[in-house]
Amino acid sequence: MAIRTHLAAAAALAVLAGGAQADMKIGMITTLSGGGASLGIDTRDGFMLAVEQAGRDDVEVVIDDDQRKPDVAVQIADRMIQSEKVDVLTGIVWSNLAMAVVPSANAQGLVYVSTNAAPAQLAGAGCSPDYFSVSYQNDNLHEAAGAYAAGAGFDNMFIMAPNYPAGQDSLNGFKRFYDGGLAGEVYTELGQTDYAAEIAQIRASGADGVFFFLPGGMGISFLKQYADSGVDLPVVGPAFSFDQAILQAVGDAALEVKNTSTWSKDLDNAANAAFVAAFEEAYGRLPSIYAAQGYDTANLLLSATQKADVSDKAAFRAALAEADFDSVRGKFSFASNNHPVQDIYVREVIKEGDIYTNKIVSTAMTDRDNAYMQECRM
Amino acid sequence: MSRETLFNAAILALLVAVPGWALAAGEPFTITLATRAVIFALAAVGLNIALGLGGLVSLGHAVYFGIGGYAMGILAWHAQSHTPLIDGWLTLPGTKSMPVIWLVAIAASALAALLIGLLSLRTSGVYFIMITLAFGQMVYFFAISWPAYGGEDGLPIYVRNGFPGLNTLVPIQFYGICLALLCAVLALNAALARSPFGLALNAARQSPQRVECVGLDPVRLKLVALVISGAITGLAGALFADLNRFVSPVMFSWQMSGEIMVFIIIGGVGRLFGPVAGAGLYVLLEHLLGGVSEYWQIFLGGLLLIVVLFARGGLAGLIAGRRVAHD
Amino acid sequence: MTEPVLSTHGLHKAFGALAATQDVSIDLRPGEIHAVIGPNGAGKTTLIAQICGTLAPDRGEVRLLGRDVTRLPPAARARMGLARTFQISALAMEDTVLQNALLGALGKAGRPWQFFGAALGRADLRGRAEAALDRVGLWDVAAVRAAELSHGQRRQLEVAVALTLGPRAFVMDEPMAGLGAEGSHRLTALLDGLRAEAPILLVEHDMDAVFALADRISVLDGGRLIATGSVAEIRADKAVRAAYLGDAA
Amino acid sequence: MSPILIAEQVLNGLQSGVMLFLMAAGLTLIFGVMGLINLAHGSLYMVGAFAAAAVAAATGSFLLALAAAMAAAAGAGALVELVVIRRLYDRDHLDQVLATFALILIFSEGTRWLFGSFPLYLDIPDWLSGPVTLPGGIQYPLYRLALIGIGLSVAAGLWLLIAHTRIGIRIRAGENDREMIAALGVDISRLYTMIFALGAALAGLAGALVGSIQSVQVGMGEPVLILAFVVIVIGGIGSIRGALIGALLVGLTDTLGGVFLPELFKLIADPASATATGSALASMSIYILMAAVLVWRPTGLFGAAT
Repeated sequence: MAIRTHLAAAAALAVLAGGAQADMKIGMITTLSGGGASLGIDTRDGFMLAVEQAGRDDVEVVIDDDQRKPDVAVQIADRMIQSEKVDVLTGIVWSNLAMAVVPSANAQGLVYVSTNAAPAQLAGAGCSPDYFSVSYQNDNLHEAAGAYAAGAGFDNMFIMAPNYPAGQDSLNGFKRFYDGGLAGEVYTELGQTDYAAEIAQIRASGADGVFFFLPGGMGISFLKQYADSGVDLPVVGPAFSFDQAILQAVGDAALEVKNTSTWSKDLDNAANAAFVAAFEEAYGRLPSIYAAQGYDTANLLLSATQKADVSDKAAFRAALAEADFDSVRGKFSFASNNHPVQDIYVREVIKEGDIYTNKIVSTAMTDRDNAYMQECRM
Repeated sequence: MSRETLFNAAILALLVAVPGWALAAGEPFTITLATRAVIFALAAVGLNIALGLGGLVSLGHAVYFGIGGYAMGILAWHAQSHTPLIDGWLTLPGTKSMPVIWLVAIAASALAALLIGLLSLRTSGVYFIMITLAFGQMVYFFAISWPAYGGEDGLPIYVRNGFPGLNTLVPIQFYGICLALLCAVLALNAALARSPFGLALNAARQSPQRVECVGLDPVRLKLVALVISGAITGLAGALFADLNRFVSPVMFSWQMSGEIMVFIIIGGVGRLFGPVAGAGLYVLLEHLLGGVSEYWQIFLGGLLLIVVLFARGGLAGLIAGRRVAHD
Repeated sequence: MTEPVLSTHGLHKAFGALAATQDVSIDLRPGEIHAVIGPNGAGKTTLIAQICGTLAPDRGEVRLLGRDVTRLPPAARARMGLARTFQISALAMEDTVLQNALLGALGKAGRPWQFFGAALGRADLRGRAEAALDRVGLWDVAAVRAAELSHGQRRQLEVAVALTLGPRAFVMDEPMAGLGAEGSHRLTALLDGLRAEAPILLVEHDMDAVFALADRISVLDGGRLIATGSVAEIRADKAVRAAYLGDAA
Repeated sequence: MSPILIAEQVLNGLQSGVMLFLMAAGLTLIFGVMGLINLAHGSLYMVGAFAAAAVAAATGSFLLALAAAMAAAAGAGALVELVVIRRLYDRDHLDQVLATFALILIFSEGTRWLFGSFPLYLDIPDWLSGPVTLPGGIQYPLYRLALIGIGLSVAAGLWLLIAHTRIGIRIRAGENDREMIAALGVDISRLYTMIFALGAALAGLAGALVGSIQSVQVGMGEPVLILAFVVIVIGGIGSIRGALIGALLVGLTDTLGGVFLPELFKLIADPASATATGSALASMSIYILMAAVLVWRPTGLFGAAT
């Protein structure tokens, strides 16, 4: 039976052992079609860039498209585990897909290394020695936004997120480090495209600033409408709405907005400079945070194979936990629940020539771990 | 034996043979794929009772599919987290037992079908289509924003639920359970179509005024059909959740409703095995075309158009020929 | 005089400014065929719809077997014994002749909530259906689909379905429409024999059939009942001749 | 809550209502005249938005972009009508649902294939940007006022078209009796293509107008399509007047429900759970409205009784 493994781009990049058994077989499940495909494509491209650079012929990557559907992701995971006998799974962009795949993959004895999604359940009560997040814990960027808002002297913020678990986590994360008053706290509908009503509330609320978490098209819609509304309160949000791909669709409306991120293309370290240059060279576009996280994930996995054989699970897990690789984020280590300890920055949206992008303006949090380590017993 | 009987027998034989072939060929994942097809088929057989027999073009069957899924998810989640399902004057625990979960799934989706049917059957034709679609969307939004059971993130169930005497974690045994249920429901469907109820429902689809004039209430007949149909699709939802060990609001999405309907059309409307053939073909296409192109849904769309415009009987119509009168 | 089986009293129905039925009182007595005639647009179809319950009158009442049924839905009236045939055949076209007749028998039995066991295997239903088919002369086409029947055969099947109900009154909407001379003749003979079973309210355009069958005739014009009487009386009625027969003759 | 805020929210509801009307009017017209249920109407909305974004990027002119949106959507509509839809007029609703569902798949993936998976950029022109001050001191975006104006003008235009022009007479005749209109010597298939293209153009216009303040991306049409269905069910299928009233009702209910329900819940629960519950209920409010209308009038506010 033909099995859709190597999509064209992946096949070109994947370093396949010529007939020989690969030492490590990685299964990547990510979103390559439908809405949100841009995030998965960046994840894949960043990941494969690192694999290619390593030039290792003992590592094989199989990639498949989850179409952003949880049931499809589960089905792919089952296939990769049962038929293709992968050693490690990675690549999922969305929290709901991660919740569908990760616990059962861990239960079947596989290591899962997250390139992006890191929901609270998997950091707290549902944590596992077989689960690592290379990106962050989902709340981190919101916490940093809260810390930034508190530090910048805001004391009457209007905060807003879609009404779904990640949205609720977002506002809670923000409030964890923001101690000022709230002019308003609003949950919007997931997938909502018109924010006139919320903007009117913001205008009437007497707030001194706005925090919002609206990933994807929702953020584009909000920013365009907000810019046109004449409300000119300062805005802060997590990096998701200011990603390289999304910014071009928002345009001027995003300029000067502050956003929090664990990574930025102008982050000053050698690994990052090399990564940004190589990514532009290979793909002809600027990398996004998803590409950077994919790149780091691949390098972490590659570093672990230098120290331990993937078949020796305990040793391999220990090797992963050491995080002995050159992260494009500079310093990087794992907290006790296998989530990163890292700095989180405040960026500002700028225009470089015709391209909208971000530059770092300050550091919001230093050596931030996460709020769920106490709940994690493993 | 008529051609349709042969067609049905061939499909059944194929379904029974798949796991043996998969094990022999060293493609164990094919069993999981076949399980997916069988569960989709079950959902579609459910819809086919409303659609094929009752003429009810319900574009909201994902509601029942999702309710079945959440019946499994909620019961199993309470069982795995050792929290009571209801904790008041009566304390009810969750459960990991498939038969109990199925019963709850059937009852809950039947109840939902009854409520939606009472409202939507006040109308007919194109209103009915739009209203079922709209109610589906309502439930979808509710599921996303209702925080108690994971909202959009859904509910992961770490270990597949159990069935007395079987090890459901072994793919082939779970497949067997699903196939047995599909056969049972197909038998039920066949019995219904021939029964006095089926006769009356069939007539209500073709000529509601005729049914009224013999003293029967066509709306009530259709309502009962919708309830049976919803219950079966709900059962399929519970199995689907168990296959994935996960439920999420995606099961409620309107695309899901559309897909369930597509299974029937590709296979053949009102034909006993039409939905089975359609679901099988769909899963196969998804698997094969998905490997050829990221844009495989264009091909699916094209195929669907061709079937609707030029091959109205679907697969069953092509292979088994035009339908002949019963008896 | 015996109590009428079916009657209307001051029925009134308007669609906007157009009064389709104005103050119509009509009755159907045991053993008779009562024909309702009138030019196109006279309100015959609207009247039948109100009698059978698919249309609610603005004023007035419908009585069946001495009971006020004005607010009852069509199915309830059918269960009380009102059997209707349609102007445009409303059969289940994909089903066989026998299945159509079985549906009537099932309606008469009043128990459609049987989900198991083949309907065709139910001796009681089948006997009733087959007797009705036999009566109208469709016994030999029982296994044919309704869609494949000739126009005249469909009319006969409509009557057969009505017969399975064991009705107390028939309401027939233009059963002769579209039939050739021979078909008309056959159906006329069939209806003639039915009146002993239950009276027939017959809405019909075919004057030959009406004059051959009717015991009494009512004439509708512009939504009003302009005359009721025996065949001879109606033939002689000046108003009727002016309004209707004059044009038709 | 201040009167100014309430007035502003009513304007917002009105604005989202008139944009819904542009979608619903085409759908209801197509159903009323041709008896066709068209799930792919949302795709035409998307086509309009993408055409506008492409033309705006190439020329920088917003008006050209709007013209292109209507032309592209009308063109796509006419093409689809000629190739697929006209085979469906005599089919049952099931076939129509499936064929147009197939069209959604083809349109969506085809657009993604042409334009990629990234959202496109489309912005409002400078001369319509920024807020204006209305009587009473309400600050309101000029562009949204323009949307209300355009929507109401289209409604008036449609009314004129149907009530007072030759083509309107044909449309009304077609609604009543296909055979009669054919007997009048009107080329019925050309009339149908024109009506379908008109409905498509309205959807395309809505897509471009709304796309300018939202995100132009694949799949943007379907949520609007489902809302438009709710509008039509409430207003009554085939009635332009019903579509207008229904659209305004849905727009207002959706907007005001989203604002006031959480506030209402704050009276009885703590703020955090009140916002979550209120928002959850608000997202269901228009469907509850629809159910209420159905119980009261099964064929909608202005639908013909059956």
